[in-house]
Amino acid sequence: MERVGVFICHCGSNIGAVVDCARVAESVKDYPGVAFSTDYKYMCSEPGQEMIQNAIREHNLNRVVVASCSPRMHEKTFRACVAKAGLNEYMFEMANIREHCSWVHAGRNEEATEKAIDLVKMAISKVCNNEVLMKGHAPVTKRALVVGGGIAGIQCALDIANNGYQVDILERTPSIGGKMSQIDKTFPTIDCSACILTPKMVEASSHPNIKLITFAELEKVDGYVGNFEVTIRSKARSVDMSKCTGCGTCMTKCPGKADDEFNMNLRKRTAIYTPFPQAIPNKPVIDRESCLKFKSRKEGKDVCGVCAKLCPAGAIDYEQQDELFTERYGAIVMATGYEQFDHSIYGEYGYGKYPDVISGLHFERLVNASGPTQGHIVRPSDHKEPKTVVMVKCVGSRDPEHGKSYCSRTCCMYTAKQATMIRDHCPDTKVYVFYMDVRTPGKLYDEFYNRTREEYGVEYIRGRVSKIYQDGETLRVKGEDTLLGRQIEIDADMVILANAMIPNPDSERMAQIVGIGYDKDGWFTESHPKLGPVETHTAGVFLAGACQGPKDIPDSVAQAGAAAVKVCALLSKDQLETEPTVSKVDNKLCSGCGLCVPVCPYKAISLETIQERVAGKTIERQVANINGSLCQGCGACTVTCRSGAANLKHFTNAQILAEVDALCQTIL
Amino acid sequence: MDYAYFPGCSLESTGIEFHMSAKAVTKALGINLIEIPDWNCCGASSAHTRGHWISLALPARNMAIAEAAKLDVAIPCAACYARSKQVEVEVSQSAETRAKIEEIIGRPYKGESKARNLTDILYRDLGVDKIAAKVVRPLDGLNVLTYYGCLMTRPPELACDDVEDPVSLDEIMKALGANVLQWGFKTECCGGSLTACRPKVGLDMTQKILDAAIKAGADCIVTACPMCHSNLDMRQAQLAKHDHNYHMPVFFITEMIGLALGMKQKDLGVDRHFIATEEVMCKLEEYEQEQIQKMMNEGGEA
Amino acid sequence: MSNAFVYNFDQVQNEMRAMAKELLESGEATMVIGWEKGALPYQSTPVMIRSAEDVDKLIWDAYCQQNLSTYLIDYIYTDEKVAIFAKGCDTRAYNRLIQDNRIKAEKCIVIGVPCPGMKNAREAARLPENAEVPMANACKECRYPNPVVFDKRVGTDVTAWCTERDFSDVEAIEAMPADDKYAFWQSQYTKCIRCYACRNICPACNCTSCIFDQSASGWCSKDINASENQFYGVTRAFHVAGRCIECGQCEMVCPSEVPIMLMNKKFIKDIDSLFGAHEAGLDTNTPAPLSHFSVSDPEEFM
Amino acid sequence: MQFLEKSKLGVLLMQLNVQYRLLVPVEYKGLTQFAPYSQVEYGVSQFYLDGNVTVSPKTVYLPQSEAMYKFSAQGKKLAIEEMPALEHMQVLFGVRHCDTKAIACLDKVFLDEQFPDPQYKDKRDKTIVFALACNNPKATCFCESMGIDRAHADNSVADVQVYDLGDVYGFEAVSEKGKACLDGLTGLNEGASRLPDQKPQSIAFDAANLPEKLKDMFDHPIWDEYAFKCLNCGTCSYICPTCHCFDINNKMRGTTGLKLRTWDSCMFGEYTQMAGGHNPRPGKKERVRNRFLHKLQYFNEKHDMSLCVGCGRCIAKCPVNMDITKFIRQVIAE
Amino acid sequence: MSDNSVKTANDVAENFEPKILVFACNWCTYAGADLAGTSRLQYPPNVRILRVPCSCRVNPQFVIRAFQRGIDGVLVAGCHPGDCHYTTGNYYTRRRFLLINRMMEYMGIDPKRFHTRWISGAEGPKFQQVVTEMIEEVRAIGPNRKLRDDMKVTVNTDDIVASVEADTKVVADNV
Repeated sequence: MERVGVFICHCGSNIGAVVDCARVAESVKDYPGVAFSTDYKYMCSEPGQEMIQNAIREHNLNRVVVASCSPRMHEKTFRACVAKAGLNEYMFEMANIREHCSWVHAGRNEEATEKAIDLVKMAISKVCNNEVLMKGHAPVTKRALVVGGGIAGIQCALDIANNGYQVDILERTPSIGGKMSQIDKTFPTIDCSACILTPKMVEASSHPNIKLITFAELEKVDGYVGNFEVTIRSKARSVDMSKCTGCGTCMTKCPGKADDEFNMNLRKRTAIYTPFPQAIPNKPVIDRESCLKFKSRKEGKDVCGVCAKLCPAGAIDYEQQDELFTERYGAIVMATGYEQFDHSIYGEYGYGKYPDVISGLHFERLVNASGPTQGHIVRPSDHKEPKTVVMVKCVGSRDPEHGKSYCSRTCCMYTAKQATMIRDHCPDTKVYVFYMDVRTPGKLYDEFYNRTREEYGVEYIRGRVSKIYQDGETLRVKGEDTLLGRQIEIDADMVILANAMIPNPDSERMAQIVGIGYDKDGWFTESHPKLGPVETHTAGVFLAGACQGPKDIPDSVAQAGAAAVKVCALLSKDQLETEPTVSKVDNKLCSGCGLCVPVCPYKAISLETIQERVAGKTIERQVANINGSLCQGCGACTVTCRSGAANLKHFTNAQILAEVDALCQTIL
Repeated sequence: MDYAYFPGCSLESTGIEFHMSAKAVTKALGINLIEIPDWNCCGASSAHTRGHWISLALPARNMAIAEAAKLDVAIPCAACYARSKQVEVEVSQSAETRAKIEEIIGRPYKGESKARNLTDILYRDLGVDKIAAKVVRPLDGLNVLTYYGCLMTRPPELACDDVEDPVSLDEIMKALGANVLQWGFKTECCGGSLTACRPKVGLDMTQKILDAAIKAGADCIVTACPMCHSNLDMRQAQLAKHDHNYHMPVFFITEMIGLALGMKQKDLGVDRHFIATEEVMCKLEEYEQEQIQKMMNEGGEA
Repeated sequence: MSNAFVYNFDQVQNEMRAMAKELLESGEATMVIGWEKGALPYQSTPVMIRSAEDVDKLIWDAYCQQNLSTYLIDYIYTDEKVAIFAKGCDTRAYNRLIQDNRIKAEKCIVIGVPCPGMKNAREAARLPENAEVPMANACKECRYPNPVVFDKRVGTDVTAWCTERDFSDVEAIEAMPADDKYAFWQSQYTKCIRCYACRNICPACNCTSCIFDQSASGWCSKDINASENQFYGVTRAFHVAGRCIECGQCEMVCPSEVPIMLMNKKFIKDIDSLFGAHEAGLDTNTPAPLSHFSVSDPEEFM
Repeated sequence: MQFLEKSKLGVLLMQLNVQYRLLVPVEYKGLTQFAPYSQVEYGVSQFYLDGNVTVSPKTVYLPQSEAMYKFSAQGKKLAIEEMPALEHMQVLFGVRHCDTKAIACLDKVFLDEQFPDPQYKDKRDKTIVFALACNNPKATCFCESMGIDRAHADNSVADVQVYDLGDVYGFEAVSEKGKACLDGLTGLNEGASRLPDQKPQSIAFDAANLPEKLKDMFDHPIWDEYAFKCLNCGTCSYICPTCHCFDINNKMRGTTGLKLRTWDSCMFGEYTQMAGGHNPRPGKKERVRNRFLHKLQYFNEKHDMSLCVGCGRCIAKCPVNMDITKFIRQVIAE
Repeated sequence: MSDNSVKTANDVAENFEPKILVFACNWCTYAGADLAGTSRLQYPPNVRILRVPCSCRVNPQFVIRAFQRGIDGVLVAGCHPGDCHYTTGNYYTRRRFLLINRMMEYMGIDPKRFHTRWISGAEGPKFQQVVTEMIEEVRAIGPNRKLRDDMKVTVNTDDIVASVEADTKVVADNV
């Protein structure tokens, strides 16, 4: 006999201001199955939860409905609450009368209350059909995978490894290090990026629990939390890692030439190369696009082979092919980082037409000691020291028309840092910065910005730049100074554009492979913007660093640590609780037609042979069998199954039909 | 490719060479221009100062005639293009404007036939490779600067090319083989009517453009607006009085295409400019000779 | 022209009897299921022959419509070896049951019989004794009169008299306005007395327990009105969508003469146009359209 | 006997329809059944006398789906609301004697002395039956073999006996109700009574000692031979005039609902499905055997009349053309 | 005709408030509706949202059941193909509802009454817009009287055919 307890929450004024909660509680008092109905200001609060628990005992309720906010928010909270009072946590339903009712029908109180009553009736009808469900258990592979070898990936891997768990770092480029390895100095302390990064890289490469899988990509992810089966494509390096000692002689004589992406194409590199001197693993890779041998093979010839001849360890292997291998993991951390916004769409800034208009990362390579200019700040066009430098901020950021609508958070600080470094290296160079706003949201950030203006004499002009064009030797920058209210033109020797941050261009494909959400700009979607920044909606997949949204190094490292703790929490369990809301087949109804087998995305359904006594004889027949731990509860099989044999627990056909009937408009 | 053709007043008077070269070039490139019968002035430079409805009604009448014949309208002059585009956009966006306009001009106009700038037709509809295919006398070695002015690129809703960084003239000139230089004055204002009523301000703007062109080392400037052409071409003599002697030839885009297609200067009206265009012509011939010369001796050896 | 004239029923009938006798005497089959003459000239009824002498009960005429494959389901748990005679559509029904895992091939012997197209028994009941009885609706559009799968066969293949389906009746309804369409279906389904003959005869409706036999499941009440009958009608059509072998038996056996095939043919038409032509039951490995998908399915829900 | 020209039948029916709620046999889009005469007036359906209707007049007394009472929950209490009785008297015109005999069988079940069924009784009392003598039976008819006189009403169901005498119709009151009804009609003129000549039936056999024969045939192999072809659909039991099994279920709308009585059929699996999964009649053989025996043996033993009235509907409409007469003849010949 | 005769079209003209049922997939559309809530995007209160794990859990029989219960419009909404939390769920939804939407139109139900749309967790405004548009469209064409399962109290031999004609006359949808 159903004895339902209904609890209507005011949520302070969020619901109470629009929905007449008392009337809702009153009107469902006599609804079939309801034994107790009340309302309270804050159901999710301590006293609120106690009220539920007392009501369960007093009125011996065997089902509870809470009408408050979205179940995506507090379903776990209330399930734990009813469980404490001895009620099975799945004998509980929520009605969303906040996000779906009071907040979206402000001012229409009467109709909102009617709607709330309907939603509560739906929840009551559904809960009357709920069954007691117990959480299942699934084994956990005590091993984590970090996708992306930037600072976030490295830090997360280190934190996991230091907790005693095996972790693999999967990096697409030949070496870990990511964007930070391209940066010269970091704000706000201007300490050298390589000095703080390379120790971490070495620590990661030498850590017993960490395995580096570089020059490899994510191919396919199957399975579920605790039991991911990840297929990785290890791209052909044409160098046998076991033999190569990293001596580098091959790189000295290689005739192949290609643009050095690491140095933002400011110089050339050899076909067989390591991205940067401190690369880890410090073993070269052959770029088959620019290697003379591979290019000639395309035309049927076979030339060069210098590196193979020179290599003392005989490590060069031209026949190496991509290989796919599968690995099992318990948790995955996405740390795929960011990319610089391609500002060539701003034709008016002359990118690509004028060599002296460069981006922030270009400047980092110029000012970096191991960069193409050995750290001398010179103009790419004629390698002369620039006397006036103009820096333009928000290129692509905060521009819904052509660029990205969001603020990229880090440009203000690295522009200030770069301005300081220019003034430091060439004291008599004049630096102008065009800005809309200066955002310094961190510790010691604003002090750093003020020092840039006061001590280093950087000229900040509040206004946008409308056009940059080559005017003889110099670049004429036309802009405006909104504080003085006049147009302004500066003849600059070099212009540095502070480009927006965008996610890794491959982020959407990887999100679909791993099965997590992403927003319209391609950033991975966290489970909750405030309360779950490092988790995703897919259990077992976590986020670290800029892949979740524009952020600087301190935030990335902090997030990496957070993600690591979540992973360790997951791996610390020998067994994982699996949601019981999975599909189950009723053998009596199943005719073994197998239509459901191909439908299951997790291949959880297989045809099993069972024995049965029919009319006095034991017979064998085939029925569908759903592996409860593989099934994730999507319900595709329940619709394909004509006889209703496959039913999704907690979302059964009877429950959904009851919810539809609760809205009944027809009259008898 | 059929279009209704609206020359506008300038192309019958100061910009006659734009009209002549436009007719010649479009015929050669297979674009059929059917002049709108009994077209009236689009009220470009002054109508909108007298009143909003008159400034819309004037171009609306021409567009309505073209719409009756179910043709889009090819308009070489940037000013006429801007006026016609505005009435097309306003009529198709609001029913009352359409009703009022239809009442004034006494004929139906739904805004379905589109106002199209001739340069935009050449660049987008025809395509540069079709033009390149027809080039007989490539303009190699000629350093040109393209000048768009205001009305082809502003305001954004009416513009026929990118507001900040227009490319249609550049691409056409490249297709003709010319060497297109870079400068910052593609979309700066040439002074417009200010060169007449407020010479001090207007001439200063024209001068800045000419100075930049000389600095960039251009042989000539290419434009697609009769007003800009007259300001840049005609005013050079006036500027000469202030001890600068300017000699920067200014061409229309259609003249350039005509020359590349091997047409005679007289037919294109190139000889009607204020600033003589001989240097550019003989530079082309010289270059041509060199080419023939080179081919001769290469030919000789092979 | 129904090609019954060319087709020699008696000759095939004798072959059937001989085949049955041979199978029973050799013990290859413990039972042969065919048709025998029913109470009326336009009625033939299934018959089970166990001994060789009774083979003469077997007849073969233009009214042997019942699909015998569904009977095989009753014997998969016995050690009977059942031989059945199967027309073109019956063999497709056999494939349907094999693919749905409801019968085991090793327990059945399918004797293929090329079919000239059965006569419309319902019309025959209305027409006077010796009138010319038209062919059954489904048989008019039959494209597979010859058996698509068989262990043994009798008779010689006939040439199919139709190459593609005729959706004119479906299109006629699609063209009707919404209210007329609803009135049509409502009046048809009001006649339905929910006897489930259409479900029990259908080879695609082969579930051990149908949702309409589980009144406790709450899917459909046992109340008889147009709404619940339509729920039954459209739900069954959806369940057999992509799996229906178009034998037309549902329509033939309905005591209220509800045009059930009009619903099935609508799904068939849409599946063909949306997901590519699909013929159910031609083999046992083509997956059912609704139990797989294609990434490039038409997108209408953006 | 009173006579009426055939052409005047429409007028007579109009009169009846004014005084009573007249139900006549109609054909509507292929389905023949009894329906209000107003439908024929509206031209929705066509008057159909040339053969027996597919759906028997059983629907008049035992509708396929009928509400027994309406219940609603007010707070914790339950309120029951009885269904109203028939507002006005009905006339059922054109019932043939196989169907009147069938109604007599239903009377045995529903008008039991101790527990008469109120709704059935209400309908029976308020309905005047005009029985029609059946001149040209269909090829599937075998009512005479089941001991039914096609011309005379030998049971308590018919109130008026109508004869189709070629050019005129003959009316003969049988019961008081019938006489009162006929008196209320005009246009009928008195005359000497005569009987229509009736064509013989093609199927004929003597079913007298059928029940005894069937007594010891429970495990006879004949059942396999017949039952194997049955599809267990409900066609025969739903269109059979004497099948009267029904199921009680309810239909809810929030807190109000209707207690429904709907037809059910012993051929359906769910009919004998018991809690716990057991089904005493799991297969076709048991169900076909049960249906035949109930019709031809069990009913006789209890009420001394056969539950099969030989209307032949099941022979006409069975999807697999099962023929009960062939079975009966085979049993007789045993 | 029984006592609870179906409302005739004209007595409903002005104050008709349609009731729309939305089957929302938990990971995308339900989250989109939540986002519409947190961003306070207002829309008329005619919508009732029913949460399902994935749009592929929605059985077309639920949609027909909704119309039987007198609901005026049904929206089935899920993640955009490719974004499904269960990777392939919404591809099956697409196949099923491409078919069943055409069948419902074929049965005479006004296509404005049933929609299938992809609404992601980030598309709060799109949820608001789709829902508001649907409510206005359904309000314009009045209550749905097709497929309604109003219990006809069969007092006497109120035979089936009579109810057909009564229904057909009354049922003209946009009379």
